[in-house]
Amino acid sequence: ERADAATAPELPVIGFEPTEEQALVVETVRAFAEKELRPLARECDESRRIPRALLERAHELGLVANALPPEFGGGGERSAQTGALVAEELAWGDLSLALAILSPALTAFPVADFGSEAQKRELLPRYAGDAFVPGALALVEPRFGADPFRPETTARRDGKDWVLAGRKCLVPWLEGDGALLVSARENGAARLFLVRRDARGLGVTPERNLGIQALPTVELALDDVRVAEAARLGGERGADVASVVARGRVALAATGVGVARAAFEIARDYAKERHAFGAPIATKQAIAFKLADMAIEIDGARLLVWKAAWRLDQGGDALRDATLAYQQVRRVALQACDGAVQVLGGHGYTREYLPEMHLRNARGYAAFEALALV
Amino acid sequence: ERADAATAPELPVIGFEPTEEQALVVETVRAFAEKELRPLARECDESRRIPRALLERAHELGLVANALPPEFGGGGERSAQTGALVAEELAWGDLSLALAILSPALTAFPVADFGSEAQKRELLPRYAGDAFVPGALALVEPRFGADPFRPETTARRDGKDWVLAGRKCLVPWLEGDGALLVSARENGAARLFLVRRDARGLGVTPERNLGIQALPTVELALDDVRVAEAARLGGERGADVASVVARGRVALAATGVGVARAAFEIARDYAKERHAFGAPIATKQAIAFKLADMAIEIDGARLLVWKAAWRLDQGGDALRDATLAYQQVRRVALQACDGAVQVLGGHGYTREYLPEMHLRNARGYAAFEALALV
Amino acid sequence: MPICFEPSENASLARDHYHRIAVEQMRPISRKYDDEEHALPQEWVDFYWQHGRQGAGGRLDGPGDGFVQVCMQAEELCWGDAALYLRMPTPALGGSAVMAAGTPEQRKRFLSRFREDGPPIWGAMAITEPGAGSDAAAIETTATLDGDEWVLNGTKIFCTAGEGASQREGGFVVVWATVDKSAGRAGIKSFVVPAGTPGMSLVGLEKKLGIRASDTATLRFEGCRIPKENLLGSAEVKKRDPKPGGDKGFKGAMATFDASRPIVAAMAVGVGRAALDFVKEELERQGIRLRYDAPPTSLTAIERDVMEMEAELETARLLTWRAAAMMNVGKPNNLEASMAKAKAGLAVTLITQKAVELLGPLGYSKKLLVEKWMRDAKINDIYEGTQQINQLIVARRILDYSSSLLR
Amino acid sequence: MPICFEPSENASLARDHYHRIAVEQMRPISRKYDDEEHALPQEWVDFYWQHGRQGAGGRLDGPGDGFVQVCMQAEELCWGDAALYLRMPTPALGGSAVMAAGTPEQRKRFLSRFREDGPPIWGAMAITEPGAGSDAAAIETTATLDGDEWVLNGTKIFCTAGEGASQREGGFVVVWATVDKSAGRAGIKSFVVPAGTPGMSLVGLEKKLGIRASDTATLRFEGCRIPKENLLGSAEVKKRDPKPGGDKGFKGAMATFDASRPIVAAMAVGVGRAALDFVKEELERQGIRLRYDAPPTSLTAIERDVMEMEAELETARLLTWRAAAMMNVGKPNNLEASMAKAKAGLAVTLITQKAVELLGPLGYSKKLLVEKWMRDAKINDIYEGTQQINQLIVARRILDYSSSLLR
Repeated sequence: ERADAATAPELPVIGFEPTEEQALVVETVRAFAEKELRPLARECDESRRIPRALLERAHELGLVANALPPEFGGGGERSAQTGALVAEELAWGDLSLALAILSPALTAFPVADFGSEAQKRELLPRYAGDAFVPGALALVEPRFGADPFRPETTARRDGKDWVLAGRKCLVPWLEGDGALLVSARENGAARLFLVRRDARGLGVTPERNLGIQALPTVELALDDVRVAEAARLGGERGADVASVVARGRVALAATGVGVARAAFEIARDYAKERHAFGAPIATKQAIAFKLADMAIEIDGARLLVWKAAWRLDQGGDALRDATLAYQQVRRVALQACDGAVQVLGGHGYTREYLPEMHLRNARGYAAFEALALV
Repeated sequence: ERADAATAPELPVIGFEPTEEQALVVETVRAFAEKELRPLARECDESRRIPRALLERAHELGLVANALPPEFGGGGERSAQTGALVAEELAWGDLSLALAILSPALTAFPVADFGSEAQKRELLPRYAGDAFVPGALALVEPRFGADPFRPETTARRDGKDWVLAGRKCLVPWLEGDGALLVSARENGAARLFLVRRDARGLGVTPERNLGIQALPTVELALDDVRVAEAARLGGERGADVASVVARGRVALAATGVGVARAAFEIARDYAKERHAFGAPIATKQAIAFKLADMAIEIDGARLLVWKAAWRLDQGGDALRDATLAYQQVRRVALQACDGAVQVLGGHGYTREYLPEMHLRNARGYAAFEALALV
Repeated sequence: MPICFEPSENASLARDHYHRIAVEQMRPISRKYDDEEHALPQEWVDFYWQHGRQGAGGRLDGPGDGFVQVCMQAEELCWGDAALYLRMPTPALGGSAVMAAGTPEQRKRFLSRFREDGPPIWGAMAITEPGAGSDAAAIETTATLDGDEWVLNGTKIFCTAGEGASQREGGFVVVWATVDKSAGRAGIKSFVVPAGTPGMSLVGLEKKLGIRASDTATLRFEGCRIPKENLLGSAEVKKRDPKPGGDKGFKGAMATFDASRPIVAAMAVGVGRAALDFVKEELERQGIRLRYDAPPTSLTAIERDVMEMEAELETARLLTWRAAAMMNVGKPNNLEASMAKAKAGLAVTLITQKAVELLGPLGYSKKLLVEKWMRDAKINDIYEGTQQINQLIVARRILDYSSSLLR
Repeated sequence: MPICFEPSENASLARDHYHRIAVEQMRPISRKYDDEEHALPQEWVDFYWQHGRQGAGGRLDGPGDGFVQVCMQAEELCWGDAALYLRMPTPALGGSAVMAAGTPEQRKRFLSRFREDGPPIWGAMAITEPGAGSDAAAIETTATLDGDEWVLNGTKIFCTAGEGASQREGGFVVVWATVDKSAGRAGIKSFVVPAGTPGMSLVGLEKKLGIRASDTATLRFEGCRIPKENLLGSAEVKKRDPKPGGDKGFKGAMATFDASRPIVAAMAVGVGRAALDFVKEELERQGIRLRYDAPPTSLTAIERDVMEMEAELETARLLTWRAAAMMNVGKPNNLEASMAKAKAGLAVTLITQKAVELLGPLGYSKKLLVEKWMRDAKINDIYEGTQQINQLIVARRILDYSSSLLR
């Protein structure tokens, strides 16, 4: 929204065009995704590794740093709208790499939003600095019916400290001295706590999942992890986890649109090249209509994401819009990726082509929560 | 099952072919549906009337009477399997007319299953007689979340009598001196009670619904309707409403398959005749695949119905099979009928063709309960 | 315009204005005119003619939302009653055709009267033929030039508002006809036939599943003579399909749809919203609230259904607004308009069918309007380009295929 | 056979027998051989060769369920692990082809050894080509008669069990090739190529989304010579498509699918059931029970999802059994076999995807096998005739259209 300021009209009018600034950012990120991410996607998925150099190059784009407060070296350009546009483009390149590149925000944004002056002074300059510093946010719990609003991980007072106990999963764990945020229940409400990666009692087990294989994620066992009183975000009121969840859903939904778009484009191009019965298979209605439906649903889902992002930038309660957009993207991305595999037929089932990876990644939206933030 | 006895092998073997007897019944009923029901379908739907003569002619087929116990003049051929086959064929002709023709079973079957000797002697011979006698079963209640297992209509003891209070809807109400069965809650459990159509305190209001317009149905207001102790079905234990619901779902699901099949066939034939862009529209994959999916789903749903009917004839608890089959048919029939309207395009939206009626009828399975019985 | 989902003050005022009309003028007579199929809703026609035409007021100097605002109006009024909306005395699609393919003089001659006093009048467009279906190129109605007159011969079906436009003095029907069958699409032109022109006769009205208050007419043209100047666009036949914006004949006529589809999509959204709003009100009455903060595993089936209905309806609305907003800035929106139409038609068909389901016996009963909305909604999957036609258009655009390569 | 859904005693015994094998022999090594893609599951191969071949026992004099029983076996073993099932040492589709199109002598020559001792052997069928996709008629692999030998040239992809069948002494690959390109489908014949025949080489194995323990091979044929007697069916080329059951060439080869599709569909059902069973067990652990007597309005989203999964799986199973039961009584089942395959492939794809969804982070983790079942299940939408091919076959049958009229 701030990014719009320059060109926005005095009175609101319904519109669907990114500002010139936003268009420029999108263009830059898309080029980066095409040149740096897409070519690495398969290799990183198979090897379950991300080249450090890539993260550093991505960091130079300042996608996270630009959104941090200027007082701490950031660009002060925080905009959920712009964030959503960026997230889609990066994920169009590759979801695992996109989540890795945006991971600093997982720590930096909540600290910027709810951190104390001291916490901001300690952490934000690092995230706004020259080197890539990974972030991590532990919201998801490895159990049936995991609920970010009602974590089973508990935080109890013990003297001046907080003692955290419970389990988390799907926590990004990129190399580097990044700070970790953990959600825990403190008399009824979910709150966020800063935890050092090397904290005593913190058990860290690498995970393997159906998708996002390139992104290193871990399961955390918090066995009475003790943190200082100041480690709790948000002062008296505590951090507003609902807003973190909403921002997570908008960011993730935006990546989901990118994944779906990537799968759609591959299917579309394959269908035009691949011949059967003497004509491109794209000339068959069964294929053509499937592609048309994908295109319609992807465009529609994107607009839902944009509206939720716009709501966030308006400062209103965006949880409903964010949740509806996220649920829609979850459906649309899965269908688009499954449809892409189908269009490619036998080839779609092989790892020679990307759609099978998109399908595995897309299914992840049934498990993800706050794996990215705007 | 009894109908199978003649040809059934000593040991069970999985099979999907009706017995010769069943095939003969199906053939007869299909011919009747084609000759007597289909031609009247539209006219009856528009006029909201069913010619009495038709019901008498249908009665001569003895579809219900044959299933009643021989001691009371019936044919003793009760078979849920055969009943399902018959219900599909009749509904293929027209749903409203099928429900009207089968309506005697709504009273006769529960009385045969749970009635006292006296009740059977009083009622069954009439339903096994030469003239068509309508039946009526009031299970559905006009409220959000209507639940046949937990009616809000109550039955309380008052001296030797039962006093019924509550509201019912979607109750078939064909002319004639038929007995009415009403479900009511008697300390926690749903039970069935015989009520005279002219009972004091029974308010009868004709209904209009989206579909099954030819079948006269009413809403009942039971304002402390007083019935004798003997009016309660099932002696001490009371009638087993769960089995009535299961038998209702199998019967209705079978009609749903018939409705879907009717719509499918019209769409298929139209698609082969109708030309666009120089060829039958059936040669377009979008149409051809839609028809293929309809055919697959209809066949599949029919097999689910058969399995539930088979379970009933085995005497086991069939509620699960019946419910799964019913829910599947509810989905399949709606999609097939909506698809048929779509295939016919503008013509499908007009009342010159039947699919729009099939669509209205098919949606009814979201409201129906025990509107037919096997 | 930058990404923004808050309408202008004028658009908000207009939306409230038309919502009031929907509540006060349309809903009360909705069931009546559904039952009395084809009957003219006199009170509604008069109300619209006297009060509906002058618009919603608001600050004339302030910015509005242009075509998006028009879509909002359509959504609100169809939330009231889609059939009554289609029965309003307006130039309707006939007007869109004249605007898209007509000369300034023609626009003045045929449309100005809709802003004047006198009795209510209607406009309509006649394309579909008994044999042709969606295949516009297969039109068999002929137009032959005889001196200073075009002579039309043929039959048109599914002509929305066809009775009013063909029978009521002052109205007109835009008729698609071919001046040269051998030229295929290029030979197809549109002609304005004033109401009451000799040779144009009303054969009958369709009995329909829904939108029963709307007069869907079959019109016959037998030696129907109209002045030469009633041809929209040029009479010249370019054998090779001209570029968009070139010839105003077939392409011009087709362009009508790019302009009308967002409005038709908005109409669909209105019907779907009527059903969704009712379901949500019923849930409130039942003390059921939608928990957007609940994990999927603890949602009830109804909660998830309604949330999905909300997302689907909002998707249709936003695709619609986008297609309209593109017109505001003069961008071609052929793809986006068809996306909106395809999505809206399907979404509201499913939403209204789901609404009847969730309400069980209540939804199935004619005591409520929900069953009517399900019947009304289905037309959006069919008219102004069926679901399939719009999928086809979208497919051609995304694949960059011609209509000959993909059909 | 009259309508009956209770299997024979022998079928029940067989089902229990194979279920035990699935539980005891397959599940424990399921993850291992998914991780070690393409590795030969020696312990499983040996077990099957030693104990799996002699069948389930039971009363030999009592009636069995024939092909339905075969489907039950496939369902149980694929409930265990679909990839390991595909890796079993059997004639597989190669055997079906020999049975369908071969002479008694050929059946004996190529199949008897699968019942003898000695090391495990495999059979396979090679149809698909890099350029052809599902278009069998577009096969470019050629077979030329040179004296007493056929000489094969071409490349085949997606050949299931292709490594075992082509490389392990004693196995064989049935290769589809054309003896007369100009004759189209009529020119296509199938040939049995014994493992290790010079000129047949293993180019590579596909890295796949799922069924990773299965060796999906690319085979190249360069001047590959086989005895004249290895042609299945007659060498004669009938330019006009012969009636079914006439020529054993293309039609005979296609008939293979009518026999194999029910089994493939049953395999799909097995994978889907594995996921559904796990979800239901998890719900039990959570104390959630499915209420079949609850009105739709009070169901939870999960209850309804699982009930729908149950209905969909049962639908696929019954369509499959029907197609198999028709073979028991010698009825042509081309339509029903394709219905079963199409439904089963789609149903289990959705069921397994839904299972991962319902289990959230647990379903997404490789700690459980659910994510594997989702990957394995998807192949059923694709191989042995894709979803689209089977829809096409069904459509042709219900519309009574030829493959030239509807493609």
